[in-house]
Amino acid sequence: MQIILLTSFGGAFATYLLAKISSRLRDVCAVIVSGLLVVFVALLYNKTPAATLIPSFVGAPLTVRLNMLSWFFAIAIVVVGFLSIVFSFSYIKGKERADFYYLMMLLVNAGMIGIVLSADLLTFYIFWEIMSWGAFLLISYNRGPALRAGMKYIVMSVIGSVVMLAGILSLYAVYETFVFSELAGRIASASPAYSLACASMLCIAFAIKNAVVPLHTWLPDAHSEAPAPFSAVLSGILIKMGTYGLILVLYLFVGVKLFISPTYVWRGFRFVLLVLASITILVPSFIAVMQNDAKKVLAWSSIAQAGYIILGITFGTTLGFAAGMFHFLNHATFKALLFFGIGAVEYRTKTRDLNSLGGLLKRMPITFIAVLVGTCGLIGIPLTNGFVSKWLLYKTLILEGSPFLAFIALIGTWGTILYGYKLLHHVFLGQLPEKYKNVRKAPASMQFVLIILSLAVVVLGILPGIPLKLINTIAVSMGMDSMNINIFGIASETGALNTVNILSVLAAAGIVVWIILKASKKSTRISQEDNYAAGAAIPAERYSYTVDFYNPLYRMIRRYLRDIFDEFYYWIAGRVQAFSDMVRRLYVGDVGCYAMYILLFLSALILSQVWWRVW
Amino acid sequence: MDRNKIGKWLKQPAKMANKYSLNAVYFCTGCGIIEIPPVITARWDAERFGIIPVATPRQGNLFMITGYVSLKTLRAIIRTYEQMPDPKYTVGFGSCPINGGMYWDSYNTIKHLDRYIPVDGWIAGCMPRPEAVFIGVTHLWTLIEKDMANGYLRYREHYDQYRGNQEKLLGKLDWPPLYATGIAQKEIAA
Amino acid sequence: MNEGLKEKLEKAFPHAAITSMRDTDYVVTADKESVLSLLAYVKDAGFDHLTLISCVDWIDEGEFELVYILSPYMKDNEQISGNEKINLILKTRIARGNPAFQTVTHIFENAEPYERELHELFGVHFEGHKRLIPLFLERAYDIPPFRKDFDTRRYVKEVFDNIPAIQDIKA
Amino acid sequence: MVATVAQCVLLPVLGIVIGLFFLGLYRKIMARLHWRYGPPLIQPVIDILRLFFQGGMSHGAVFDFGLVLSLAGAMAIILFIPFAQWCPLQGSGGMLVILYLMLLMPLGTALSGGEAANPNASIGISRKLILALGYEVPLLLILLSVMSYYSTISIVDIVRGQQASVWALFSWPLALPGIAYILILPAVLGVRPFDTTTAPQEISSGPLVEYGGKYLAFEHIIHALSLFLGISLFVNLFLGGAANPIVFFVKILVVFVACVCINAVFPRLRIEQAVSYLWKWPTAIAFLGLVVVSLVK
Amino acid sequence: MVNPVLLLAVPLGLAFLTPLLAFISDRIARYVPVAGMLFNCVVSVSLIPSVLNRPIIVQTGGFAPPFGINLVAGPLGITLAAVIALVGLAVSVYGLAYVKEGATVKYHVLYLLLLTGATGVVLTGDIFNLFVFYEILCISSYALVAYSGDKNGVEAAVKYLIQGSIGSGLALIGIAILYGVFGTLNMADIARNIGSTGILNTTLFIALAFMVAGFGVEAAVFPLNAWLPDAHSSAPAPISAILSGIAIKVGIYVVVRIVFTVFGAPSMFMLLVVIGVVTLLIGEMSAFSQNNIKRMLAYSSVGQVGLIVFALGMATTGGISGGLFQIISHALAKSLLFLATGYMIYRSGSMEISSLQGMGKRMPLTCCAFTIGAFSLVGLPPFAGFPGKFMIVRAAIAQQQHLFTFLIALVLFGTIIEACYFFRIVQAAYFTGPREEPDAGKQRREEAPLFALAPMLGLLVFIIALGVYPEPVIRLLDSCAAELLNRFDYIKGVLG
Repeated sequence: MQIILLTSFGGAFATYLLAKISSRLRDVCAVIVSGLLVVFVALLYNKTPAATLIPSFVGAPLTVRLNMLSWFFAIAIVVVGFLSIVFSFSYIKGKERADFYYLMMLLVNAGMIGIVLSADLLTFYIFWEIMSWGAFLLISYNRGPALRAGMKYIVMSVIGSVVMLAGILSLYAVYETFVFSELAGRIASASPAYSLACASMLCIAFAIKNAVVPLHTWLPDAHSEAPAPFSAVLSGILIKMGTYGLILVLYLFVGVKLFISPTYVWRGFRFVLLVLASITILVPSFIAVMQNDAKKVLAWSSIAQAGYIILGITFGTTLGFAAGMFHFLNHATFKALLFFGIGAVEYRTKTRDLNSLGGLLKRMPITFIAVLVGTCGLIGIPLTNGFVSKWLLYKTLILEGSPFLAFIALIGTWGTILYGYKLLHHVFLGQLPEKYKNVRKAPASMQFVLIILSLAVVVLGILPGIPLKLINTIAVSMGMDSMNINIFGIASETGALNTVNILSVLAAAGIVVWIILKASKKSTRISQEDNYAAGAAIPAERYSYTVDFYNPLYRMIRRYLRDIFDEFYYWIAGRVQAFSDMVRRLYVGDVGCYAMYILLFLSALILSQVWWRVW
Repeated sequence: MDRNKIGKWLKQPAKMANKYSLNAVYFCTGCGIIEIPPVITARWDAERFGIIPVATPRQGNLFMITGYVSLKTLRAIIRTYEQMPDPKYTVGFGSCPINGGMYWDSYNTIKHLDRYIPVDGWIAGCMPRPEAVFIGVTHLWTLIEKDMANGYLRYREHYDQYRGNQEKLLGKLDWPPLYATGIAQKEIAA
Repeated sequence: MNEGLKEKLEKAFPHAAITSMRDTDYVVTADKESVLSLLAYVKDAGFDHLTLISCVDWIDEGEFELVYILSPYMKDNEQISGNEKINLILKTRIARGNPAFQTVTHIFENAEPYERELHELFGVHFEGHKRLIPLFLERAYDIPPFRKDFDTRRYVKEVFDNIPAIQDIKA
Repeated sequence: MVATVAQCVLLPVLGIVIGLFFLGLYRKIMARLHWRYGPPLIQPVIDILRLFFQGGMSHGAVFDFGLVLSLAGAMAIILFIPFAQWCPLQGSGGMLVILYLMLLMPLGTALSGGEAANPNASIGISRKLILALGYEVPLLLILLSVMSYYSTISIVDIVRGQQASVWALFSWPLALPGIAYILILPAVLGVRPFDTTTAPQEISSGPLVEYGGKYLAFEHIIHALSLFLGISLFVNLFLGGAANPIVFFVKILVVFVACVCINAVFPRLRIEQAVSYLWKWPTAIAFLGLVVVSLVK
Repeated sequence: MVNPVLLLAVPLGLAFLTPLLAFISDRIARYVPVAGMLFNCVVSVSLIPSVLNRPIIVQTGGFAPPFGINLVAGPLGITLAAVIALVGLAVSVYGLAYVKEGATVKYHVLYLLLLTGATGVVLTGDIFNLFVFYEILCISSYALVAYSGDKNGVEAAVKYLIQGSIGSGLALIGIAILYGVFGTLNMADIARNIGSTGILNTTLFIALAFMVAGFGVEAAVFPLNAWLPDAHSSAPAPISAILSGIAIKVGIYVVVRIVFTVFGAPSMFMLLVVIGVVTLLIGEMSAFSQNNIKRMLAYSSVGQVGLIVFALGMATTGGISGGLFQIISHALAKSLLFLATGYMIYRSGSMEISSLQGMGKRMPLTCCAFTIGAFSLVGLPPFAGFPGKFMIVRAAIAQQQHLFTFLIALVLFGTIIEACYFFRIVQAAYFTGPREEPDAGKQRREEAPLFALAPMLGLLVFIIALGVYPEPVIRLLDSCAAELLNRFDYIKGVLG
């Protein structure tokens, strides 16, 4: 267990030192480190070792342990980390300060692994902080607007960690212990108001990291300004640390039974979380539809998809929990896939603006296939993994009697379709503009990563049994009733899911149609110039419709898309700045009045004792 | 109208299908387009003959050149004709496409349309009435029946002559030639 | 046209002959030099819309006649009372040899396409015109087609008739 | 097992045949309403036959793949929606799979339309997706109210529930969603007032602008199938399905003719008008229906 | 077992030896402070184990405690002496390279005097002796602030002088009152006479008020710290490092010693807590919108002082050990920051933050030291600041009182603001400025000289060590807290 932490942290610093010698060595070392991590985590499949890192750090031991839940998260972290390192070989080759970049990538990865492995709140907090400021340095890596994004991120994450510290210590004040196993289930024994206060403090910190709607404003800037490999890790995994924390609080500390039971306190808490999650699904999806920058679209979509996960987890039933966890895995795969795809496009065409790209399908076919599979996963087309997790979510929402949440989530899916297709259409379909005529294919290392992730999306979609069995064991260990899972889906009386039927039906229909298409008269292949333009020749520069793609819709819902939270936070920052300027004017600068301050203080002290007997 | 003779359908489905489902490209060239709406709408319903106006040349196989063809319109006509899929038929309306009609001495209108694109049928009349259009259409059916409406094959076969005439008149055309010029297209589509 | 404008015009431009065709159209024939000043004068006298510039080819007199047709945008603007629309037709003669005239686009911007058309079809060159490029015609013509000495039949025989019909090589 | 395989093969063919018959009927009824004689009923079959012999022009692999995807999706859905008493794949997924498989059709056309690199196609696709979002809001409310009323997600249970008691359209709580569904049926089918996506006059038939020969034939088949699917879904959900195929065929025929007659007389709506109509009355009624159903539960 | 007096005697002797050595060659004079501090370090660290259970009492001049002047080397005293010696050593090594032009000999004399004053204050048990060493400390720091000789340096020194002298005047009055009432100057004796009732009659309270206000000036609590921003920002880098690293801590020690041991008035603790929070907020807020880097670091010192006073005011073992740990970590981190900015300003030419752009490329090691120092001040885990802040917050929340939760919320708000402006500097150093082409190789890296880098890296190692494994230091600080809290043991220990 300690080997994992040792290799991750040690590896990061080793890579940095080796980088001083030669960049080849740095890449090799980075790959070895991340590869080793994948192997180590895979080896610890369902073993549950525990160990203590430091016997007593400020009066409490730092301990780590591994159980099914943390293994599930750890494997996702390590795999996406490995892929992002492989992806960033060619992405970072030309850039400046590359060895700093690799150090930070491995450090953030190590921080996340530490979070997942930690067995008590103190270690959890320490690794959480390391991850936060590591991410800060990486977000502000490309200069210019990234600085503002980094600043916004670090302010909100510092607020989050401060609130979490207060929460942890208020828990410690009552229970005298940080260790999860001792805290499990006992959080309610204190007065309900106090336990609600502690739980909500922790949940606020996790909500900031998970970009739940009122606290989401840092995410769109951070994702679109961070370098592509890191924004894939950022949106695929780093957001899910908030989810891991939420699971800890809701399922471990509060305990599933209490969380679901209609006690007045916890029902209100759960209702608030559900409402916030559904708003997180709805509003960002439609803001994403209106974005013109590829990465901003993906950033807003990450917020929306994180909303699905929270909705699933806070719903509390086994299906809901399974939906949330499975959607975490799916989102990690297809969102990382989309970010890598867009990163490859950005690497080749040096631009992210959707309106100036187009027709890259002919020049970068593999990237197109990857982004297509990623978008299908995002939307939830039947043969991809997104569909299975959404199916689970909607089934439990409908059958447990809350159709309105299901309605909002489904409308969120339709928002996903709109911006998913917009992403695909603007970048890959349509006319290939003049300046991208000779764009080369994505380099080999990028394509390797894209292929692996698209395979993951499709295989998980067709055989959802593998992860679901894992999640079922976790759910049982959390104290929820199990569901009967076969390799192809859920077999249960109230509506089963069987992906092999869907696969075989679609495959058969597809083959039949393909045969008819090919059997009938051969069709001539024509280029993009030979196109219908009412008899005129195709205009050379721009013959495609990308600007204001959903303009009719935008005119109708523009009023609801204003990001009021962002403006509100900027207003507060302005107030604090003004107040601190006013405070600074206290030091007027001439000695006379400074001396006056001292004597005033003295007289106030004496008078308060003489007149009012204060002390 | 031998539309409901099952025997003929079975023997030569392609020819029968071509006859009874003509999609007309809704492309107005000259003064004749004002004649097309009455042909299509309620009084003289073209749909009973299986003729529907379609918006793009890709979907159509009947190309009605209604009225005189000016130099500018010829460029568009050639391009539209080349964009139509293969078994395609052209019908010239009125006298102007035949030999220039009353614009015989105008510097700006084409005199003989069939020197630039192949034309399968002509309908006389300085803008023929809808009944004349239907007579033309039935006549086209017989041409298709007798395999005489092979304008598209002639276009493929003598493409370099057609292309030569077009470029002699319009100067350099700004789209690539449809068929590779230089080698005469001997094989005729099966 | 109310009599006041007619007197004013005669006072301002003594050597311009003003006759009235119908009670709504007035023809002013003036020489080349005074056209610009007359147009300016008439414009702020209420005729603020240049409807058309056309050209007549007096081949036997060896001159082109440029015709500027003006009318007020609004029927009842203050300078020109009276209920119907009044048109003012300004005629001037330029030599036919190498016809040139100064542009009026700085007075009426909408004159630009009219002058391009005249340049293309009659060959009249307008100095000061920003972009005298061809407007309609596809092919280039040695003699501008609208001129009377342009023989259309000869042109048709020369251009259209020598385009060979499609021979069937097989036969 | 053999029965299901047979059903799996026959149902799509049956669907296509009925769909084409509907297309022919659609054009005949429109003609008769326009006081025209109208084409023979088998005109769509002739069109498709002629188009198959035409070959057509393709813009590349994705152009073909998009078409194949949407037709495969359409054919796959038929197996999930019960036709009378035959529903081969009722066990794997129920209503949610139908809902998500319905995404395949627009996605396939959007892919091939996008690859056709023509702005008309892109405008058509953006209109199609906006219109889909428009009618999806009330449709989801309706489906959710039906599902939560019968508290199941498998469509066969819904049909069985209706056959046991009264048809859903006339049962008290589900009348509201039924009415809402009727209001949005033309939008779901893409019939006249809501066919802004393939408006020949404005955007030269939208995504179909580059569909030549056999691609247009596939498009006709897809349109036919989507007509059949939309109506059979409505019949199954609200008119209680049917025990034997003939009764089922009569039901969908009646619904189709009613729908076409009402909508043949409307001019084409602009996309904003269509979506604002869909989000006003039908959504209000459907929302009320859902509230009523959740109160009743 | 070395006699603690040496801790004072050796630096004092060396201070006056340097002018003589200067005659031989002034280059040797530079190494004298280093030797002095090294000796102090070794002695104080060796004394720590023996002091843990029983403080060492040293009678000067053979008189028993209540009469003669004696040194009380308790665990608190020795640890602070060790910290002073350590920071002093680092800054003196830094001084080797930094102090080149001007009257270098005078600088070294005053520097040694300052450190002797500080060590003396920490170790003495006699109240008047405490005042004497306090005066030595203040006067040498006035002179050193004016050392750079430019206009605002002298002006700041004069301001510091005026306020400092007012403060020491008030403190002297307080001591005189005490002497007048009890007739003795020994702290333990006075404490015994005051008794442990805690209710003070008015004269005693007035004495306490005078002394708190007097010594508060040096401790830079809110109303009294107007001198600090000018003094620290215009003093040369090593001097401002020493001032904010040690001088303020000594001031706080004196106030705390008076309130806790001499008077033992529990009601004053609430005053300390409130003043601490107010100082923190004022300090952080005024640092927030600064763009002169040294002024910003000065204001952040004010903020950190507020945090320490707040922690010590809580008067629970957890709180006080947290406060002391924060003293150590702040001393290390803030002096590291001042040393780093010293050379950054020297290279970039101006104190504006905007001028620090692209420093990451030109001075990688210094900037890295600066970043780690900043992170530890903000309190991020692997560095020394985190255990300190953690203990303080834990102690505050453990009080389970609504007032304290509100106060801790304000403190955390202060740390958020602190994080903002520190991260802004880090961003400016690394991610702005000219974008150099990757293959430009090692061009114009004007790294700070070796003598400057060595102390910085030394402090760095200490910060990281404290951050990762703070356990031994925390045990030591618990015993110091115990010494402060139970006044009776102190009296018994000294008077026997």
